[in-house]
Amino acid sequence: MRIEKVTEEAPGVKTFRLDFTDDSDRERFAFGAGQFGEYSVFGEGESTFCIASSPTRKDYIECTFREAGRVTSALARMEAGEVIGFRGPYGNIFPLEEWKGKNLLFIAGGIALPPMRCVIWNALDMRDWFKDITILYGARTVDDLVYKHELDEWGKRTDMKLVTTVDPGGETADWKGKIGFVPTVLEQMSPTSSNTVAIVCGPPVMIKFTFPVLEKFGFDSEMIYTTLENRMKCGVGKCGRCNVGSVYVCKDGPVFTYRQLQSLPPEY
Amino acid sequence: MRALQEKAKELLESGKVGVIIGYGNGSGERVRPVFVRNSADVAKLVSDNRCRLNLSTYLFKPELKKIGRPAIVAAPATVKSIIQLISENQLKSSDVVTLVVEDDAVVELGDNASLEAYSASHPVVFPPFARKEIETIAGMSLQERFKYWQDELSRCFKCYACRAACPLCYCERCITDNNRPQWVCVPSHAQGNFEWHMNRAMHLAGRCIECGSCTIACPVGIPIGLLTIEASRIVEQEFGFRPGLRCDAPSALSSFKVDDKESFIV
Amino acid sequence: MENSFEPKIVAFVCNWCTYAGADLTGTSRTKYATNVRIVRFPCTGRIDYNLLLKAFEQGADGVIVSGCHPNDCHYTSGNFHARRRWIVFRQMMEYMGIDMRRVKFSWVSAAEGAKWAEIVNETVQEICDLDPSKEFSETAIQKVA
Amino acid sequence: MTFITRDNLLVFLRSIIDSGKELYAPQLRAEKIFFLPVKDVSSVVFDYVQTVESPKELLFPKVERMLSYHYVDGKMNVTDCSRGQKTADRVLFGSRPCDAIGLKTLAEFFRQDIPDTFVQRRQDSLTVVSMSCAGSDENCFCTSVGAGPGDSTGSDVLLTPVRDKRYLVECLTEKGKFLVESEKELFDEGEEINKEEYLTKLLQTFSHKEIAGKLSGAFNNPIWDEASLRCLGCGACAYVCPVCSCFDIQDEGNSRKGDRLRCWDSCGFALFTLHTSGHNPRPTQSTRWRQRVMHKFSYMPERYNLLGCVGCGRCSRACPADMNLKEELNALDHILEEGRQRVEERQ
Repeated sequence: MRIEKVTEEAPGVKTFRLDFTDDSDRERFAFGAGQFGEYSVFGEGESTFCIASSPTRKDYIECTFREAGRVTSALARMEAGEVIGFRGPYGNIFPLEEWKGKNLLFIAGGIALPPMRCVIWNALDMRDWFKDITILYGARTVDDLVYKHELDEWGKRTDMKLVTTVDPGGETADWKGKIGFVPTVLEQMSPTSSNTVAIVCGPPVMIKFTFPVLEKFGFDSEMIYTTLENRMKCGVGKCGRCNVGSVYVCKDGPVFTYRQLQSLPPEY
Repeated sequence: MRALQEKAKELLESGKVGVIIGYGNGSGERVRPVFVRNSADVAKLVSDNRCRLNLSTYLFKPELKKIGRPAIVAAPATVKSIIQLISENQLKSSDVVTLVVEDDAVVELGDNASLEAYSASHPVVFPPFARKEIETIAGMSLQERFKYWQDELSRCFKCYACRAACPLCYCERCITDNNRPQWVCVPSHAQGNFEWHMNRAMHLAGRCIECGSCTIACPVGIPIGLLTIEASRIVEQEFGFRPGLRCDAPSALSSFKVDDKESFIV
Repeated sequence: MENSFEPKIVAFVCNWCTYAGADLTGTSRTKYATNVRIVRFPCTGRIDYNLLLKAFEQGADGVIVSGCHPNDCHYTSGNFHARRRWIVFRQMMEYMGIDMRRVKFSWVSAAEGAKWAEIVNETVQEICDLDPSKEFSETAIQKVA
Repeated sequence: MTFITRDNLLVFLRSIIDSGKELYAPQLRAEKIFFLPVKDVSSVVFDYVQTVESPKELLFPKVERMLSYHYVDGKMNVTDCSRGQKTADRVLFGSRPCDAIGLKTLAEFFRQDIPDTFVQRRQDSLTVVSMSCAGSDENCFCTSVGAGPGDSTGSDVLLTPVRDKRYLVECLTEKGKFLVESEKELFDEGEEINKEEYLTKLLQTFSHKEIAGKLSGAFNNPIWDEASLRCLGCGACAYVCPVCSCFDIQDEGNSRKGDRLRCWDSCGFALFTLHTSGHNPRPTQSTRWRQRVMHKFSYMPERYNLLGCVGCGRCSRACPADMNLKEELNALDHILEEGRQRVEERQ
């Protein structure tokens, strides 16, 4: 796929907009919110990211990554017009159909907004399917917040509510959002659990402390969704490293309900 | 054997150590590492000529470090590796109780001096196969050696048992596990294997105490110990340096002499 | 056919002496073989032996490693450390059956432009006599069975 | 019943090579037995319990080129190596019944969901001529994992040594028949015999079905910590295992030309599941050892109805720290059984 546009989201975090080099691939390609792909730089290897754009926006896909390892560093050096490899889409999807008529509460931390952005835009593009849409997004510092332009846009919209927060010490002088860890801010928001689906994504430690808060407010574990990211190589359930118990994150996930996670060993 | 078990019991009961790293009976005729934490279990400890795997590699295992101060049942090579580890600042002689068994008496080597004295009086003897192989390889031409090693290394599937068994491979992240840059190709094709074994030898040059653990550990029977033994032989011949003898010895490849021989440099 | 073989030679050199020396060769308009590709390092102490392996694996027929003369190192002792490693590395390579005539180690100072040209010419000639590097080419060291 | 003599068997093997097929058989190397390509049938070894490595390389080589790429004239050309290439016809001789089951399990695993054409293609062109076991050692436990020393599953032809260097021949598949028919005159018909009499007697020490049931509740059992204390964290067990199939994908080359390779990997390595962030879902050797046992005896049966172990005992022989799987499973069985009984008593 060809890189159409590169957006610098935060220090070390970039978003690529990718277009197919082959027209027939573009025609054929379809995916659902929550799925991921294997992006590759020839000579460096493959890396796994969620597709960060909404399936309702055709003709391109977007992915957001943090420069961390060998492949992501190589990707970060690339510019618009260059070509990268892509396999996918793999994995399961968020069941938006099932959520019709419900409130949606998105809770994301740091670099985990991209996998959720896909489903957020998907929901916003089908706004009439859902009732209230709330997003709680936190990062370590103001700098680390990704999609700043979209956060502004979401903040201005009247048909949804956006709460942003940064960890204590990560604020700047003109920061207008909240200060505090995501689970703490969530508790202050005292979310209603009635007719509400919570979608949680973030670093393992955030997830660990967020689930109990949601349970405290009466969320049923069936109504809490998350997307897991384990190390993967093949994406098709063969290479053997992403499994959590007998479940493969790459083909049975990455989307799981908290209920499902409770029945799995804590190896994620 | 009795003496060892009694000593182990005494050490555990006095609270001097938390775990005895020793040998016990294993599958069939084999011995295996055992970790005795309770004085009731000292009967598990055995000591005989099957006890060859150098147990000092376990001194760095996090799960064992948690249990408490270890005592280790040591063969001559084990003592040498402990000295080498001390010289590389990875260990202090007080961190571990080193037990050597001689004529069914157990001696505790508690300080640098006693470790060094023991090491000096107990040279490591290569098993016969190694001596034979060393001679064979020495008699080969360059092409024959190339073929020999390509052939031997072709069996390598990079399980890294050699690295795991080596007491001196203690890096938290091995060069082969780094991919920026990828110095060592990951796959176990000829090129990747050559790179891995060359790096292993170079990293152990002047450090290998010739315990043979890597060769014993190798599941496919590659005499990989010969590579590190050769590297150490070169270091000894060129720089007069033998590892595993002195606790305050400098590291051969991070020191130098102004008059090191350089006949090959124009 | 022998005449058509143009060996690829990679030179790993230190910034302070040999690179400056090679520069001098150029500025003094000395002609020498064009088979060499120079890679500049801060010091010979930085020239990892793995770089030599990689050079051969990527198709080099010969390698030159060169830096400041003993006692002239910009960082006092980088070349002494490098020398110890080379001593071991050379013999290990030979132990594993690699012909070390393909690797030339030298000390070339910033003033020795002529020596640099001489070393390059000499190396090219010697490598030509050895034929293309076989040990590391894909036929001998197969990548995939 | 069909029989063949040792002498004729060697002629038979010779004819396989002569017909242009690649023959792999147990041979001696570095004082150990390996499956190696046969040049001269006289080097084939008949007296062995088990080879060091399993024959899985015949289906799933330690390094496999998945694709090649080459950038020419402003265009990236990618060659998908899973398509179009013909694999040589191969015959594996002297595999044990457990090996044949291992090959079958491996192939079935790779057939799940998106079939793996690399493995599929190799399996299609492989004929397996196995040899029943007249001997065993302390590491063998095929009878505890639902197989046995004369099990014919996965083999195309199964030979069983009877007396006087003669072998009972069982042709089990079309591939096997085809191979035997081609040299019919080497085989002879003989009296009915009881094959069981010629097989090694291996006591069943546990039941894999029961273990699978018990393991589901054993995740937090301290036995994993205890058993893995001497584990050195190498990959020897996984690499000699006939069923272990985890792999890594690596690019080699530069941005213009190179290969994407698939190579063996092992769940025993700390880096296997390490995230780039530094988080590791399986941070200790005990969690990795647990994954190994759980994967083979609980996850695979649950997920694919395949057992991840054939009881060949190779992992135990290869382990530098003498971790003996048979012994560990017996201990596990015992401890879990005790735990279960305690729970029942309390109720």
